[in-house]
Amino acid sequence: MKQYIIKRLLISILVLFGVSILLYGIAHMVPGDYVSNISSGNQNITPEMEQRMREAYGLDKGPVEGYISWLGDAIRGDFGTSFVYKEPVTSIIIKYMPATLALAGISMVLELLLAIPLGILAARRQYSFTDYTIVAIAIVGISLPSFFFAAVLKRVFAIGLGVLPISGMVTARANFTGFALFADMAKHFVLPVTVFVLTSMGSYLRYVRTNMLEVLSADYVRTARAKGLPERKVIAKHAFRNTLIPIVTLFGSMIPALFSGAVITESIFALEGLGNIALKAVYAGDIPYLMGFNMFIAALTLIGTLVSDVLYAVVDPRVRY
Amino acid sequence: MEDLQERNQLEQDEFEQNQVILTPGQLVAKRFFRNKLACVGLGIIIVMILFCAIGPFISPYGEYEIFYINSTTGEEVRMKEDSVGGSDMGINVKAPISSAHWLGTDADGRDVMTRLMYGGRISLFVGIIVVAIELVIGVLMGGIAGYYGGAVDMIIMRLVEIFNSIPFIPLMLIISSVLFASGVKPQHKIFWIMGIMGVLYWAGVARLVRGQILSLRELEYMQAAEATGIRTSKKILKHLIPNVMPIIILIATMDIGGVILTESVLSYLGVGIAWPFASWGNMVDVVKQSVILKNYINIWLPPGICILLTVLAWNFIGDGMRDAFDPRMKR
Amino acid sequence: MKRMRQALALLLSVAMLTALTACGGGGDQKSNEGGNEGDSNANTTQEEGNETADNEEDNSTEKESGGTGTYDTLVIGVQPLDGVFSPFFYQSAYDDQVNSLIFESICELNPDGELVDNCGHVEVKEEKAEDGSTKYVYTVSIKEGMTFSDGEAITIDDVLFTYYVYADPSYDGMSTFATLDIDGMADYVNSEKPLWKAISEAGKENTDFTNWTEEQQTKFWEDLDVAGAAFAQEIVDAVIAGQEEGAENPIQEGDVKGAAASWGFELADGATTLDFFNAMVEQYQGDLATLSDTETAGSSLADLLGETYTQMVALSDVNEIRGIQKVDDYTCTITFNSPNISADKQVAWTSIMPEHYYGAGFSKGNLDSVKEKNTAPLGSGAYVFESYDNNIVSLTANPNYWAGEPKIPNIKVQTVNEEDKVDLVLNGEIDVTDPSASTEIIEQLEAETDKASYTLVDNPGYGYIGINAERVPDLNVRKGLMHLMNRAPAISSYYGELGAVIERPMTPTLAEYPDDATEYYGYDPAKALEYFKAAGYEEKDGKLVKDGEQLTITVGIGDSATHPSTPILTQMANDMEAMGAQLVVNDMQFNILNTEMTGGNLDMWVMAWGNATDCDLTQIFGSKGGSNYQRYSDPKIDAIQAEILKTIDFDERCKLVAEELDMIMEAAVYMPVYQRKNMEIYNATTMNLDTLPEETTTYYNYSKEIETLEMQ
Amino acid sequence: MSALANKNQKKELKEVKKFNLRKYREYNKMMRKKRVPESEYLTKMKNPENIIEFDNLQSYFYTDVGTVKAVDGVSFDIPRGKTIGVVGESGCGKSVTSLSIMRLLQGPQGQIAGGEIRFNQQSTGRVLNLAKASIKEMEKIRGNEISMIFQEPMTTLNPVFTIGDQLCECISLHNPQMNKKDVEQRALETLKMVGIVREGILKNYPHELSGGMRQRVVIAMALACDPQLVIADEPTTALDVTIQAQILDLLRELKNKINASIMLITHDLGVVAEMADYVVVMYAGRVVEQGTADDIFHHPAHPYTIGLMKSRPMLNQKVDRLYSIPGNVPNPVNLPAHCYFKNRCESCVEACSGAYPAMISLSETHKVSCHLHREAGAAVRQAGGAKKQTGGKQNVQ
Repeated sequence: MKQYIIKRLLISILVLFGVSILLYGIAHMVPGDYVSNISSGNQNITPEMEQRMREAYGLDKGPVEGYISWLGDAIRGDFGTSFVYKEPVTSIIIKYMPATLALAGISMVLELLLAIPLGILAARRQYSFTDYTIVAIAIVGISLPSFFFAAVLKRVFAIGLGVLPISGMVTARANFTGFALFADMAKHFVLPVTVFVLTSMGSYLRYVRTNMLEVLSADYVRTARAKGLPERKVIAKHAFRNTLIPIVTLFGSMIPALFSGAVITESIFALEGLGNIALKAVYAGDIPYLMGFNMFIAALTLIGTLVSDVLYAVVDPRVRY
Repeated sequence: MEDLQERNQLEQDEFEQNQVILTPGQLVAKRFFRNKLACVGLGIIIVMILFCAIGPFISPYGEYEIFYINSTTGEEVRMKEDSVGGSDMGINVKAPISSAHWLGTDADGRDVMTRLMYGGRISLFVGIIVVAIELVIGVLMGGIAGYYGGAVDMIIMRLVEIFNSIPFIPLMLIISSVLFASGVKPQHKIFWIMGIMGVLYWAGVARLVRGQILSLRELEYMQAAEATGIRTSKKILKHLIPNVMPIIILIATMDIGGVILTESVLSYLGVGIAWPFASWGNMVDVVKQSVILKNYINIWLPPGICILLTVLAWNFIGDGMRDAFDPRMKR
Repeated sequence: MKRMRQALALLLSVAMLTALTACGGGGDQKSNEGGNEGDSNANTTQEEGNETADNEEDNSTEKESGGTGTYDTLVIGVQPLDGVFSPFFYQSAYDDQVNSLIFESICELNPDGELVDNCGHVEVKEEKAEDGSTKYVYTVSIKEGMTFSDGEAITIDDVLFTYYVYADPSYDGMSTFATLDIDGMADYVNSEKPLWKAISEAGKENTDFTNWTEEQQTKFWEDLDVAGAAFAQEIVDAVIAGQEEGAENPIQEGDVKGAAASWGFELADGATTLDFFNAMVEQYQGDLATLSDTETAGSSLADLLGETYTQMVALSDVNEIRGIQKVDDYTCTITFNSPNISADKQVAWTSIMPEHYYGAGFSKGNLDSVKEKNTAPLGSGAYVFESYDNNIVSLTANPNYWAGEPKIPNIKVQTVNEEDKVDLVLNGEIDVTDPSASTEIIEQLEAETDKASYTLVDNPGYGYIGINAERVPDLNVRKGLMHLMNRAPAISSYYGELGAVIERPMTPTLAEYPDDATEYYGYDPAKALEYFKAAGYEEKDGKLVKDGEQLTITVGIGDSATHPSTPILTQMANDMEAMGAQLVVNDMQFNILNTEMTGGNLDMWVMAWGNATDCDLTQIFGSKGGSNYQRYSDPKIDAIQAEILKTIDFDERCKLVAEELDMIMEAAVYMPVYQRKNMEIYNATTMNLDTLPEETTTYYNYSKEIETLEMQ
Repeated sequence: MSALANKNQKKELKEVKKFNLRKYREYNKMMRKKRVPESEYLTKMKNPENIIEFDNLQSYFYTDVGTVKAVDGVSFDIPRGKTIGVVGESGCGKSVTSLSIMRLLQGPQGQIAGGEIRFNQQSTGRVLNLAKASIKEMEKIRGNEISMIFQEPMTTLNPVFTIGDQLCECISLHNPQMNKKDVEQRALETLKMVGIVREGILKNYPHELSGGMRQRVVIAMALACDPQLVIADEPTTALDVTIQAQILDLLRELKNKINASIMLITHDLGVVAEMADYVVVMYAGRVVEQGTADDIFHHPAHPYTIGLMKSRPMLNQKVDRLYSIPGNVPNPVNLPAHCYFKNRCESCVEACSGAYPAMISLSETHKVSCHLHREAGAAVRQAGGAKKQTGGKQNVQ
């Protein structure tokens, strides 16, 4: 096991290396030069000043040279200074991560908490009205773009009914502290999380349902019934543990999807998280931040995959590394 | 005794006639069409394709034709007419539903109905082409990895991991910036976007196909085929490909819907199908303007419904396909 | 393995619990909050509000929802902040909005856009210098007895420190202070140069060998010949490679004279590449840097010279700017070598930065320590920075503010989306914001006047369509294009009353704008076609061609889906297609449009200028202007611009400006499109609207009188 | 013509679907009913010596192409303490019969459509109709009084739980009074009984055991609670030949050790010959012949049984080719009105085209459902004046 994890970690580093080359290459091709961006609206900036700024931002280096110096710094944990925020990329990531992690984390847990029981329920009642209803809702959820949902939900619950805040993370007017602050933040997260859950729960739910259907027709479930186990226990113990096996493999693939989704959701609800900032960074040509952000997610994804592989071994005794 | 045999034969024939023997393809088709939802899905797609393919020929307007309105007489003037330079001309923006504009006009004064038809062409086309590209690359790479194994497999799988680790939307944003700068003409941009999406999506397909081939290789009949020493090409053509087909068709139907959604998200972020061309995605992204969301339901709801129905339909078809191939098959 | 499983289970349950409490909490909060906001005067909801407040054990909430009904916090909605709260280095206008609350400038603009005293004063005097030239001495003084928000006294040293940061060679912010013609400024800023520039500028006859040796100098001039020849060779190669297949008189390999001729230089027969280079040096009067930048066919001269010459040399150790002198603790003088109509704004419309806070660790050429304070600003403005997190900048009233402590105790600056601004005010979540105005928003606000009120002011900028004169060199073609822009319907339907078509490329908010200007190029496709034909284009097989090439124009536009000029391009594309020409419209992200425009890759582009404060147009239309993206230069325009800058008399200046603008219009490189209005909306339920400034203009809004603003 | 046929077919399919939906709904309703009054399923044994009496059992599968009558009117008895072998080709309804006892048909498609399965519950002295009993009641019976050995040892054990988990679960479920240690003790004892004595076996996962070992575990699970009836559904089919022998030995041994009836389902006549006291031959969902082992093996009466006997390889006989019964089992959806075996039968008579033949007693114990034996049956009836026959209902004894 230990050996396996070490081996996987080494491979992950190799993969990260590949990711970084790919990303840097693409990021370097971005034409939206930061300096010309910030200077173009200002009538008084002279070409000399622009040139000086370009040197200051290191934009005058070629791609290979730039990559090598970036890599050298990155290995030491220095991902450079964001052009826009004028702060080290690592500290920006640390600063804005909580919002994104909270959003993505809560959404992920809720998605699983809803998708698993509903998927199981639908499978148990295959071809029943309940089954059709659950599956229909799930599929409608994954058949509309997230921004569409967000706009409509915002219109109905925030603007129309006024029961939820329109955007932001806390109520600015109130100086909440302690639990009140927590509750206030939770309230601001209701809509973004709902959008997340609605738009991605469907695929997991279908996955759970299909797996459950398969497990329910398995011989060992019949055996469990033949032992006289109550149906509830058959499902909760024997069937569920086996559906869990494919579900944990989803874990790794959920992470990049969540962070990609965060880009949209955060920008719609004006949540200051990594995704929203990344969007701004693209528009502004903030290469250091983009590199840092994408590398961060790539690393997270690889860790997620590793965790799901380890979990795979946890839930399935047949798997040994 | 002979009599009996004859009779037996007769009855046997009758029996066989009753019991229609179906080829696997027919069986799949039969199972597919038995699924009501899948049929509805197929129906929706056909209607959508007809609407988008034929509609533009029927519509009297152009895809990006704007309509002027004479502010004193209230008379609508088309873009091609000479009087558009007049001093009392305004643009007929956000016009309500009327007999001239069945779904009104949008914020730039263009006919929503006509754009819906042209937009559908793009959206459906994008979905199909992207999936075709990802399938070609994915099946090829996955097939090579699964079939040859060893170092080739190792390298391809690492590539797959690299592509899987990159968050799609930020990357797509960066890439489309690059596209602009490299002087791609706006009317060609759509092809580039399709190509890039296809290239970015291949990794998932490759992994599935590889998995499928690996498990196929373990199966008895494959080993039997190997034991008889048939040629590699024949082995791939006759044994592997037909068995990978179901999963390929499944991915195809499931992903088309996803790609249509992704295109709309890209349009929303301003990097999708470029003006003046319409796509359902860039038509629906006006929902971000709360004024339009609130007051002009005729502008955003139709493309929204089109996306919903189309993606839903592809999903139904995908589900139907899966059940038709093998009710137990997972994704 | 077992333990691992247990840990996993624990982890999962904790996660679920958190999520559930979060949701539960959210739900509870919902109902209370809804009631509170819906009707804050009803007794029942008040009680509910009280209960919430009690439960929350929070003072400020109690104050807010408790019986008095007063608000102690003003919430300002802005678009995403960069979080750079420093007048030195901010880049976004929204960051600056925060800065303006934290920092105080010496002078301010009044509602008419004129510079008036704030916490200081500036005046100008002409002086005759010893060498006979005229100097312009600005005297800047500040009020005595002011302190920063931390209680430290403000002296003129803080002002001087501010100047020195702006003038620092390593400064990379938005200010152009370092480019001002202040006595000694150039020596201070450009104290370092690459060796090759330094030697070449000193000239062959230089005898000052403090920074380099005599051998180095001789060697350089020798090396320069080699590098110069190589430089010229590159051009020759490029010309030969670039000529068209089957041209009538192809330039042969090695024909330097021919190549130079096509590059624009007349050489004698049998000239070498070195002769070519020398001809170029002559043309540029020895200014190698400019030569290299403008003429290069690939490598720069510095590249060809090699690394030895690119190292930097310090020319002198100038540590002070001669023209900036301290007079006493509250006064200083700034001496300009030439007149400049905006010099007073440059020296006095600037924030006073505390030297004791930002200056620690500052030395010439090193601004790192100043930048470190970007996220923790300290100034003398009406409000004091508390924190910036969760998207919100928290500010509290500055008790030491020189004009008296502000009446509103707290200000929060929250980042919001453009699309949500109006709804946020109507919902009561924010109090002040600046949505981009549209007729629908006005309608919406007019319907709910009890909830919000608004002001409209002219935007100090304008939208335009520019044409690159290098890519479209034929004046007739440009004029033809100008006649295809049907601006009025587009602008009237997009902005209604909130915008207007303008006729000259300058913002009408400036006093110098010629109000009587009339339409220069009306929409007229027939006339356009005439111009195209005059330019030599002919109709052939339904195509408008010249020399076998179809008339094709590439235009760039940003975010076309919501751009007011989009219909203009649509109509233009349609008309050009009808004529047999082609308009290729590129819809781009703003940053890319920018790059493409500045890089000269577009024939035409749609853009806007903002924040103009004076009528100096040299940067845009001057031949050496940094923003001369249309790449059109005309000595006559340069001359008149120079004239304008020196003309202090207003009426005279107006005349000159009108003349200049007509010249620009005649060149057909800039089509002004619209001048729009900026909108500000205020929450009528929380704010005391009577305390808003009486007059709100482009240059003057509530933030100028923030200290007297009151809540309800 | 074909279009019309097509249309008709479609209409038919639609009706099938509608019908199925109604059946599913009925089933779901029944499954969701928490309490079923005892009166609905209490009944009386015909013969108290029997442990199970099938009475006209009908188990149907409602599929999209039509109703599959997997078991259609099966009647036979299982006497206490005896071993009864059920033989027949695959798909003849043997397994469905056994699953019907346990009520383990895959619902809602598979349901018991009619008939009774009377179970003589020793512990309470009641007689239950298992076809109607409440799920609660069934859960008490399953694994406790009636247990089952399945044919695929590879898949019948849950791969993610240890042998101990799965075995103890069964024991503690039906013996709630036992503490954990006793349960484990009991589990080990049972394992020992099936011939597994191995250190740490309880901590092993199924995939760590060989096929034979796994089947022993499955048997142990079936025996753990001292059942009165053990249903062995082709217990050796999926195993290697040598392992098969071992398991058969084990079963034979156990048969003597435990005081339980065994219902042995197999298509292997050799196994039946060695183990069974009584044999039931099934064909296409119906019992075609039943009797003592001796009756069936030495005096087979039904042409199908005869065919089966002939197709058996014999050690001491030399044949050129093994006999095989010609033709196929009829389509289970559209069963003909006449004898199902008619198409394959070599000794058809006129009457075969008529109604499905009734059960005919050839002797006290031997019964057959074939028109060929109508007279013989009548003779017995006259001679014995034995029990009355109604429909296809028959008793073994």
